[in-house]
Amino acid sequence: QAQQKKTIALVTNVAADFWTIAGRGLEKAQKEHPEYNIELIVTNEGTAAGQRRELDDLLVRGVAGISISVDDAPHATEELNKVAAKTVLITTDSDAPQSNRLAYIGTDNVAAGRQAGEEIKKALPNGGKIALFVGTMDADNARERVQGIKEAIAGTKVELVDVFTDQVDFAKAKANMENVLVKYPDIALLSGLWSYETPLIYDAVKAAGKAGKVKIVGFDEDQRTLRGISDGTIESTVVQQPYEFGYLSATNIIKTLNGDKSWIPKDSKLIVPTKVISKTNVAEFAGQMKELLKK
Amino acid sequence: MAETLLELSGISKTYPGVRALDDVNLRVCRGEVLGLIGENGAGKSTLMRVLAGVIEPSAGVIRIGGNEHARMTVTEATQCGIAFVHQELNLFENLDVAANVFIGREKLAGGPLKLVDNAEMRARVMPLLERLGADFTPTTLVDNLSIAERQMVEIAKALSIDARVIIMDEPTSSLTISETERLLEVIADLKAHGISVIYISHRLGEIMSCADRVVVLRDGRTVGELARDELSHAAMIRLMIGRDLKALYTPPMRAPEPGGCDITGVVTSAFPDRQINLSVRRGEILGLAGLVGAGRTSLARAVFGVDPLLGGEIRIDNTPVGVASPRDAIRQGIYLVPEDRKKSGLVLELPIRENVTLASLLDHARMWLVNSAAERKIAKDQARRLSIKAPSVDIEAVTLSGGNQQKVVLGKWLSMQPRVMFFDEPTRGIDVGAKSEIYALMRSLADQGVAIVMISSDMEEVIGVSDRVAVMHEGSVSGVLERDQFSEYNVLRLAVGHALETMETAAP
Amino acid sequence: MMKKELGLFLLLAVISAITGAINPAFLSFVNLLNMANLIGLFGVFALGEGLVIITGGIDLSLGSMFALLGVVFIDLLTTYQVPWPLALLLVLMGGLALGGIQGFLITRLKMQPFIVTLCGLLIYRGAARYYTSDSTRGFGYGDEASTLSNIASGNIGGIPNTFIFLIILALVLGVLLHRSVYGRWLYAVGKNEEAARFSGINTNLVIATAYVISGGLAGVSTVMFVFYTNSVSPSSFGNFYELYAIAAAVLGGCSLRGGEGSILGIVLGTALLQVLQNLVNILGIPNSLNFAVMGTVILIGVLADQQLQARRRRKAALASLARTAPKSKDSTILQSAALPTRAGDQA
Amino acid sequence: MMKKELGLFLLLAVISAITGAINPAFLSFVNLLNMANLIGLFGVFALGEGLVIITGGIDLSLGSMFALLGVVFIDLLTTYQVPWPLALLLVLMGGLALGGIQGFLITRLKMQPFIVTLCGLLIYRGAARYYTSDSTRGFGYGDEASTLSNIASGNIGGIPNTFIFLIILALVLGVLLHRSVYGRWLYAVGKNEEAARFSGINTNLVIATAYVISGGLAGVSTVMFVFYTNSVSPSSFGNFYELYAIAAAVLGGCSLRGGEGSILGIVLGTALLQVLQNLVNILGIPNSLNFAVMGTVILIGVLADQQLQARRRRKAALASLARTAPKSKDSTILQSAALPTRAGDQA
Ligand SMILES: Nc1ncnc2c1ncn2[C@@H]1O[C@H](COP(=O)(O)OP(=O)(O)OP(=O)(O)O)[C@@H](O)[C@H]1O
Ligand SMILES: Nc1ncnc2c1ncn2[C@@H]1O[C@H](COP(=O)(O)OP(=O)(O)OP(=O)(O)O)[C@@H](O)[C@H]1O
Ligand SMILES: [Mg+2]
Ligand SMILES: [Mg+2]
Repeated sequence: QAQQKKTIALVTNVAADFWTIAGRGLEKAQKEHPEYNIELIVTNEGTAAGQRRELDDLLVRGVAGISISVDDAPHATEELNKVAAKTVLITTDSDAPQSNRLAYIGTDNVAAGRQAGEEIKKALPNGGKIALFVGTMDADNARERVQGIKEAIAGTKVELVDVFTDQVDFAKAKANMENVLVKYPDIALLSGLWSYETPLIYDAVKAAGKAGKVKIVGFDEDQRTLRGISDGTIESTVVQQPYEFGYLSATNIIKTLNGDKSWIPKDSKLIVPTKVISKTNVAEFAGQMKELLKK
Repeated sequence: MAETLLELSGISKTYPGVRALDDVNLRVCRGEVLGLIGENGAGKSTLMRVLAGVIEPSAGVIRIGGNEHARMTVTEATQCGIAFVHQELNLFENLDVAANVFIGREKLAGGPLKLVDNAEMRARVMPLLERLGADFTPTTLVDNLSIAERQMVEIAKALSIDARVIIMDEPTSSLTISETERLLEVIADLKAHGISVIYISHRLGEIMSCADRVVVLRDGRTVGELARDELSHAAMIRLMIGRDLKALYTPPMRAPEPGGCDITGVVTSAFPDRQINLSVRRGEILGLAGLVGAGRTSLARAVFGVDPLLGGEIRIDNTPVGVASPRDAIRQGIYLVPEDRKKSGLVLELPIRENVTLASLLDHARMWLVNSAAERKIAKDQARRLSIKAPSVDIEAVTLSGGNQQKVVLGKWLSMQPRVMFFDEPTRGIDVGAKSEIYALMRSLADQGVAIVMISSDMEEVIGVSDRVAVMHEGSVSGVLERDQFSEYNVLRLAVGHALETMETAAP
Repeated sequence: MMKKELGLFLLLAVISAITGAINPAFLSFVNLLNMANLIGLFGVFALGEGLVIITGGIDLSLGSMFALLGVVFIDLLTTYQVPWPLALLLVLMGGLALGGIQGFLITRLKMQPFIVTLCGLLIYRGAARYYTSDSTRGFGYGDEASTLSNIASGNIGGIPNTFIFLIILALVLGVLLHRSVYGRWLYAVGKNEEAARFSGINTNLVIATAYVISGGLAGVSTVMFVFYTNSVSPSSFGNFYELYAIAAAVLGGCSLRGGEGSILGIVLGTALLQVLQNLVNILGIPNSLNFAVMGTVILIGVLADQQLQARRRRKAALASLARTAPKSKDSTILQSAALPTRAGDQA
Repeated sequence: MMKKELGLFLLLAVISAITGAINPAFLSFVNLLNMANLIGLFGVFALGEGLVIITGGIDLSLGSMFALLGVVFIDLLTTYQVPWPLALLLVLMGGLALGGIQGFLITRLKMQPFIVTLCGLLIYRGAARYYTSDSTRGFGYGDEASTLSNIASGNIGGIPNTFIFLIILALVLGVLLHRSVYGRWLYAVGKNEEAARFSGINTNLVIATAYVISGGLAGVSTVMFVFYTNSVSPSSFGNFYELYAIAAAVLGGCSLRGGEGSILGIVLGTALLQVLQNLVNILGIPNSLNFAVMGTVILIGVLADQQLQARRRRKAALASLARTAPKSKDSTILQSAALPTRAGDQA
């Protein structure tokens, strides 16, 4: 019977909490649209080849609509076009503008980077050395966030020493942070661009006894990141709204399937704005998150 | 000799495809040396493995000291005072001599920690090594020992058990005559202390000199028993192979010709400060004798290109040849039948066919593709010519008996064009029937004009087969004996580095 | 020899039949072609890995080679505008050269294959990342090498070229391994290197050649993967594909101890791994269980195969016992009697 | 035996001295403590891997075990509010049990260690991901197990507890491996399993125990890593840490053929790997070159060590030759005099 229902899938680029929250958005959409079968497909391999395999298999299963966080934006065009020809295809979180995808729903990562850059400037009014940490630099959102931060700090006394990558190995990430604290005794601020990095920075800075001396600006909404903001060790974090990604992806695909394309903006980019969470609004935000992640 | 120490009765053992033992009965008395002989594959080792608890018999009982066992474990056998010198060396190269001697029954200290008491074990091993005349210490790593030395470790292992019966399965197969002598003395000593020894050997001379009684196995069955006063080579051979062997050694059909292989000033890595001079003529079998570690194997390896030649020159038919690798040597017609056939002679898991053609495969190939028909024909020809006992040439070499494996190695070389052949211990662990076949093969090769060097530690063989005998001592040739000078005494004098007593010392 | 492969084939057939019964989409033409394509992509370098494993070695560097050769390849085509045949040639040569270096270190300098290729894994990956400063390389507008792209990722009558190429390659390597002198040497070296050397085989050359072939096939695979994904991310491209290759080879009957394995087995091993991944998606099994399903099926498959083979061997042994038992006795006597004369006329 | 370790130690010392000379921060107290902590974290499971490698096996499942045990551990503490000593015990038992299952499959069902642990890698990872629906588990407010957290990630007099624990463990395992009868048997089994069986050693038990120990240490490592990162992402936690462990063990002198290796060597191998990673950051070498530097140093280090050892062995051979040559002579003369009589009647 489930086979009769049309299926809509959201294909992620990696496995992460971020997508769990997006999944909650999907669940909300599912409740509103029980006539569809809405699935979250978590890619095993965070590689273009891995995603391509997922897409091919989804086509074989005959899904009606796909929302995907594209792993290799400029280069998956051909495959995406193939998918777009057979189903309703939108991108989310990570875009592929050259392809025939219908629209993009997600963050403007350069803007998010700029937002973080502003926070950094705020934290370091007199300038200082900063270091960035990210999983890999060949992910678009990583590059765009770095670009945004660089744009924001250009011309100030804030100096970026390096961007450290860790291949999503938590222990390696933490070792990187410890090493930076050793190598640059005068480091003023650390920033983690991916969700797991900010809490690790929080741990590393505290362990080194430099809480408060070395400032932290982060991305995303890990529980410990929020806790660090509450206790003042972390200045602020820039959060996306994956819940919205999920919900909007599903509902807009359904709209499209029903012939309604009016939701698509002119530049075909439906930007879900990022928010800055700092000490002032952290309690409220944490409450929301708890609500969302509750089963 | 009345008191029976242990008794095996009705023992059978079936392996997939083979009935290795078929209702065998064997009795061992206290303080006797029981010789156990038989052709390769007769079941000697299998019988002993049953006794030592290594394998489980399919039927039969083992009676020891009034107890009956349907089967035993290694530990039980050890507790019953049975010690076993395995034919296949069961040593651990990564451990030292003392650890090997006491493996599985370590001396412990430290109570519940079960720590190994190395000092105690070394102290206990030292006198055993002295008794055997070994020149290595308990702390030597077995990896650094030669095959012969490893065999001594196995013997020391057996002696270290407070044993009532010691099984020695071809303990001397790699030993040269002086170590063998030592061992025979030790056996006499054991016997004097009331310890029984079951002695397995293909060297009938040793059996003659130590056994009180000989039991002969054939095809898994007991076919006869000889008391001490009935012992003779001929009697033993008759029981073993079921008929008389006309002649163990085949005389040459023609005289040696000039040419052949001249080795001048050769230096090997084993003895970088010694030079070796040796020449062997076409059509002649040159026996190469010496004690363990005299450097004979090293010479063969260097001439065959396995080890680097540190100096000197090799000429064949007066033309110098370069041998940087076995491939070069083979191209020049220099072949080696290596000492350790399982390790260096054969790829055990490959079929006979592929082993026979391994060295000459390119000759049976068109455009690098193997011509299977030609290959099979070559292999079958060799199998027939060497009378290799196997159901087909497609069975794996690992299933063959030692003698037949050796023949496969020979087949590999005989399918090509030898000019000079080195045989390193060609009959080690091989029964008397197969020995005579191999001797005949060597002789016929010589008669075809091949120059043959036979390295051997078996004195009877050296004297029986060779046309001349060269003796090595500590890395160089200490003398060469012509046929009329052949005697064990002369060989031994040269082997320990003395000159011959007679005036005409090693002339050529 | 063929029994192992037959077992694997049966396992594949059973799995496919069950999956097809649950969801017919699995056996749909499109899906089969998708799988064929992936089998082609992964099979090519698994074959090279298999050859190396037969020598008793291992090649851990394949995935990193893909990354290094991949970024170089795309750069040659896009940044340097090198004509595609030349770029292709250079990448192949690059693969052969890397394989050659590894082979040299292993055979000449007698280093352990595990260490050499582990260092290869680290060095090539690092080089690729440094060379690109960690940025993804891709074809801007995809027309730099459309001919080659069509060859590498196109199809003939619907059948993906990668799969066709794998079949051709398997046939060629099958002849090389199972029919040629080199193949015979490879098995001999893998089983007993010393005995092979004593038979005049240049064992170093034989082993090094296996690494060179593996490197060359890695070059080919690089090109195929590049046109499959159209871009190369230096830090993740091909990550741990060597494990797939090793798993495929081992599943297919290669022993890590060397001297065992067949081309057909490796191809079937690759196919099994791909089918398993595909069926997880097709059956809509939660993606997170993908690995677990794969692991379980492999474990059960190998176990079943092993039990079956053990039983067959026991049966065969009993049968041969019945056959040979009476023979062995008198044959020895006959032969030994005939011997002296026969030995005589060899002269 | 100790020469290998000495070589490794020298390599470490040379690298450290050079790095320290270039950037004194490398030798700063804080950095040394950071490194000590990482060496502790990675050393514990490398020791277990080393034991398995000495048996001639391999354990590919460690990283996945961390993920599975890690998420279970955090869940026990946070979701189920289990008291920490019980949670710790359960995780250790879990590690021992997984190791035991692998040991059982390998020794009783005679499966290849590579296959069994590869399937373990896949299954545990899959189970961890399925169990958590791919979401990261962490200590929300970190006070669920502050006592244990303090033990696992704290320090005594500045020295990280992980490092202290590694040292204690290394001493215990050093005694076990190098002094106890179990260790003796482990080496024997690794070198020649059949001969060990013939010597009355219960080889299956010895081998299975190594896997059990490795599993148990994986449990310990899990706890230490959990408190190092304070969260576990089931899909990436511990990914490919088994490769680190294997590399550390092999660098430290373990041979994948079994029967070789030492506890000190494994610890030094781990240390070398961690120092290499640290120096890349400290020297400000581009992050992307991290891997390449590591690979190159390992390659050169192993090569140099090998050349040195070969030279030493050659010298030792010459020396021993000089030593033994005079002895053998006279001992034999005595015997030969006695000989002719007995030899005579062999005719
Ligand atoms: N593990 C085994 N599996 C199968 N067959 C075996 C096994 N061990 C021995 N055999 C067979 O049992 C028979 C007896 O072998 P055994 O080793 O006892 O002979 P042997 O008298 O010791 O010979 P040799 O003089 O060559 O040592 C042979 O046919 C042999 O092939
Ligand atoms: N490559 C080598 N380097 C150093 N020493 C070696 C080498 N090869 C052999 N030796 C040693 O040189 C000596 C001569 O060994 P070789 O094997 O040539 O003697 P052998 O006369 O054939 O004795 P055996 O009867 O044991 O075979 C032995 O002590 C051996 O351990
Ligand atoms: Mg025997
Ligand atoms: Mg020798």
